Amino acid sequence: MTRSGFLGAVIVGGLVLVAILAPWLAPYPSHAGAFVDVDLAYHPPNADHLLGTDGVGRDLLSRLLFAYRTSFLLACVVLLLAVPIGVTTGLAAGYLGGWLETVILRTTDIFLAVPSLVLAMAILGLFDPSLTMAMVAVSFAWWPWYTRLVYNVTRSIRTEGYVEAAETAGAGPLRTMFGEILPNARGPILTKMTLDAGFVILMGAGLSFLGLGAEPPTPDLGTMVAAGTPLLPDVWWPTVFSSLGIVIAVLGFNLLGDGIRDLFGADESC
Amino acid sequence: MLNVAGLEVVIRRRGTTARVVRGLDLSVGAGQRVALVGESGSGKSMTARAIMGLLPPTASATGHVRFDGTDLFEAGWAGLRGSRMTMVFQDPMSALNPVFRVEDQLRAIARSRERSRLAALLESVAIRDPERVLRSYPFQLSGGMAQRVLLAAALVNEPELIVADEPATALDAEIQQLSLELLARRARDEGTAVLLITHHLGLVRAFAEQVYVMREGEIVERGPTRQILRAPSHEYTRSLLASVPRLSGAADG
Amino acid sequence: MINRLVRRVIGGVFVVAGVSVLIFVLARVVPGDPARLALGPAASPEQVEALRERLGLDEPVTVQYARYARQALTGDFGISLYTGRAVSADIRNTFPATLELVLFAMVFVGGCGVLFGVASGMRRNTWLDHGLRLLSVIAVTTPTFVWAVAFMLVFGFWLELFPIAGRLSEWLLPPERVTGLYVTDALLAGQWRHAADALHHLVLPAVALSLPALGQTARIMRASMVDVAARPYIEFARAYAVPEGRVAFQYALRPASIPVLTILGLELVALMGNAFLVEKVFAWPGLARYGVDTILYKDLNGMMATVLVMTLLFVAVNAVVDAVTVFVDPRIRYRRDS
Amino acid sequence: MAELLAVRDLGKRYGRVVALDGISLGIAEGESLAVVGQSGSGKTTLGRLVVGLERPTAGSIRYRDGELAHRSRTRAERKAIQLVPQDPLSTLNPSRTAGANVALPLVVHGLPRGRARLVELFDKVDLAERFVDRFPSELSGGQRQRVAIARALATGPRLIVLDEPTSALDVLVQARVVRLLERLRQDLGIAYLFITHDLALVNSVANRVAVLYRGRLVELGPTDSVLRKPQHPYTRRLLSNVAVVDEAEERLKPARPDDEAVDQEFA
Repeated sequence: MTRSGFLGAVIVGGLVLVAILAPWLAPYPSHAGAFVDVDLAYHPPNADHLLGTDGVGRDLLSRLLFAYRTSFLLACVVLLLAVPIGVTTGLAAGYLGGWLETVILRTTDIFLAVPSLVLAMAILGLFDPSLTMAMVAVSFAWWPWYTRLVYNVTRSIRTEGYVEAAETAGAGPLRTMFGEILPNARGPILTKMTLDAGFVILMGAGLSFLGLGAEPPTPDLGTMVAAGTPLLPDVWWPTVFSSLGIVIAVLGFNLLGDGIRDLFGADESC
Repeated sequence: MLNVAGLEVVIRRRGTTARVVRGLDLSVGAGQRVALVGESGSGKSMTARAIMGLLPPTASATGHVRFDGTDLFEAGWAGLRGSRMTMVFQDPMSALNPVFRVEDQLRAIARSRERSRLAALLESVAIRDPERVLRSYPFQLSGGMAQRVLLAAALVNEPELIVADEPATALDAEIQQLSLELLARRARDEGTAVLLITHHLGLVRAFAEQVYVMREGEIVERGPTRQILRAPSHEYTRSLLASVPRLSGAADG
Repeated sequence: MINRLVRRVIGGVFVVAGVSVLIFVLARVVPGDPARLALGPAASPEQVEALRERLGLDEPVTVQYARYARQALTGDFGISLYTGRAVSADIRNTFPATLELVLFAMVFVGGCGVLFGVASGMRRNTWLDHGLRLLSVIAVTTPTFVWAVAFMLVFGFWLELFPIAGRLSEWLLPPERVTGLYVTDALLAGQWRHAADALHHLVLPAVALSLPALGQTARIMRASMVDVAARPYIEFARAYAVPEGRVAFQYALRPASIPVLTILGLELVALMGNAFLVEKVFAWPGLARYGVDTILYKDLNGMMATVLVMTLLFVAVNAVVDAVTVFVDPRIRYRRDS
Repeated sequence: MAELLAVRDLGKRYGRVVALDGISLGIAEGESLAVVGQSGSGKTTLGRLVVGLERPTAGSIRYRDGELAHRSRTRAERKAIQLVPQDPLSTLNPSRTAGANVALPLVVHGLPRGRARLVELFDKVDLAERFVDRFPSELSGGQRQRVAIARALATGPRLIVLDEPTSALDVLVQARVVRLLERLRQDLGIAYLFITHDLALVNSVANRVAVLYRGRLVELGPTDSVLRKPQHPYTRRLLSNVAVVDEAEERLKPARPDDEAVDQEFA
């Protein structure tokens, strides 16, 4: 793997560990919840609170560590929902063709014409915003990307000799799609999933920045940026550190994704 | 015209180096038709590239390639490549830029840019409606037409040496033969030296006066074509010849 | 050629219609009772009933959609619960601001993105390439709202180089409306100071908005240049001593730009999504900020209209991109419809 | 000779393009029939119709007593007609081992698919047991084509469609694959439909030759007589273009047509 891909793997691996071990790593685990101590409000970074404290006196470092749990949970659930749907519809459209292909592709056209962020916002606006709802909303906007990706890969693989040999040998459509074609699409899919884990975190942060994500007091990166912004530039630490928290995570997934792409020799299209 | 002496080409890939051409000697005189024949991986294409100064960045060459007495590894190819020495590429469809018209592509490489000259040139490579072909984009041409355009590109500056790297291998036998006939005519009429790189012994017989048989980077046998095809002295040449499918005789080869 | 045009127009109409159905279903069907949703739990049953009647919610959904579509075609999107005005009037007031922002950002994306990508691809594995790639990856992975906030802090508060809110300084009156784009209108009216001021306001939000798409464009442009550089036709050009500059800027750039063009439409969509964040941060009085507010206020009419107008913009820009692609890639121009 | 497969008035159109037009030919048990033509002659389409990858738009395909043209094939029919695809690079699924590739038809048809059976199939194509666990990327072009042949043999077919199985291989490897195919045909009594563009090859691989030109059958006969006394001008032209290596062959070739005729073909 390339050097930057390796760096990405280290970042992602480290952050996943941080998220899992947050209750033990955080200096003030209770600050991840609805803790309030007004005397501690807006302390700049110091020896007790390495990244400072927020408006109700909670330790920012502790909240940042716990916020990664929220972000990774969102990324995992969205991918677990969106990828199977996208893969199935993409395979079906690309391999079976006919009216099914038309219906599936035209549907994705419609979804892709609306910014995913706006689609997710619209759904969240209609229901009461919460982390669970955010997961559903983002997945709803996300699956067509996988449909498109898998569709394109399927179209380029379906006329390969081994696919036709499998058909001649008597393999049915399900076996051909999932047994012969899908394993050869795993490079692009895995690449996109890794990159997307970062972009889902990015979108989740955007949603909660607008107040449509995880409900307080759940620690969340976007919410923390939003809470800090009005106090800029004097109280800079909440915004700066939570922003950096987002950037590092997304960057990690991006570098790792590029590394995986190189590993599989896939192209830039995913 | 062309004299190659002690040519070595090494390719570095992930820390390992492979010697793909090992001490190769070869020469082509003016008006001569010479073939370099070998299986895939024998190093014949790398030889062609080394002669033309078109080796990939991972490869490097040592030895001597002399063109008209000038050592190209010292003097470089400036002023020679593309004008006095040219190359016919393997796959006509991928060698032509898909988004420019044939005319623009020929003009970009030709010293003389008169349209009437380009048209005459296309006619000389058996293109009957040169005006249409000049106006066309490569994807609007058949493989055979595109191959003729490549030939025209190789001839446009009236070179003294043409290196033809497996011309038209992907196309039908007919266009292959036509390409070679046009090149042979050029050698006969204009005294152009032609080096044909191929894996096909039949084409060697049809085209070349002299043949070099290459295997794993080395020349294993050389000599007049007729003699080598009739009485090969090297074991490898014999087995190659024995493997060629025949129109007549024993089926097992 | 004509066939392609017709197919594209039909495709565009289909997409707009599809989005309208999608968003209508989301807004009117999924939530159960949109009237209750809009008025909140504190409203009395009579108030809810009154609103239901006003919105025509008692009729079958298909009838509702037919009426909505008919009215939308005449430019009537109903009344905004958020502003209390006609949604169409709100859109007229806010859309030009967003259009100006998005167009300006797209200029950055197209210009700088392509330039950086080409520079990177041509000077592969030099410090320039490494530097530009690092910048691109940071541009892509940093949230737009973080860019917006950072720019505001650095260039607005600390360096005081740029204004941080609105489209025009308070002491200036907006130029007479022709296009609705302040810079253009001010130039048309010969108000140079107004134009400069509007441009001054535009820079920070437009650059913040453009960065993710810019980074993505640079990356794809680079990959495409690298891909094209390995093609036999580039080797062919070299073998025939075509000058290097001409090889790069003519032989390679044109085919290499085709993949960038094909994803430009999708980048525009992402960019419009990010406009929702940027306009919020810079208090930009545009359609995207209106969209955020209508969503937060559960104003269904406003929300649906916002999405539809943005889809129309997407379809229009895509048509332009398509025309450019056809110009660049003759294979599309002459391909027979099969 | 009992007729195994009979094709009558077979036609295939793609929209307005006619790929095959009224082809009639038969293949006997254990016979090898070569189908020759330039690109675009319809020879690959014919192979695809015979193995059932596509349905014809006209005519009939009879296998023994069953009419295959316009219905789904039965299990037995699927097992009986197999395919060896052209390109050695894509003939095997790159994400499965050679053994798993060969096992696929066994799995599909519920046949015994133990290690012993795989080793037996690999042995038939002269591949040692160790190749069972290799991935296609670790095999040479010739080895891949052998694996593809083993896969085609797995169901015990009566007819194998070989779509230019050697055109991407070097001549030494090609000669070995051709010898293998011939031996398998003798031993197992399988019939071949051998698609190729190389007339020189048919002498070593086929009893009879069918020449296709622009979707039509222009000549059909025993290999020897087609090569020695070609009847159709197109066959003569194909023959005249074969680049041969010795004088005896050269004498077999008819005179080349002039450039004018060549031009018409490629315009």
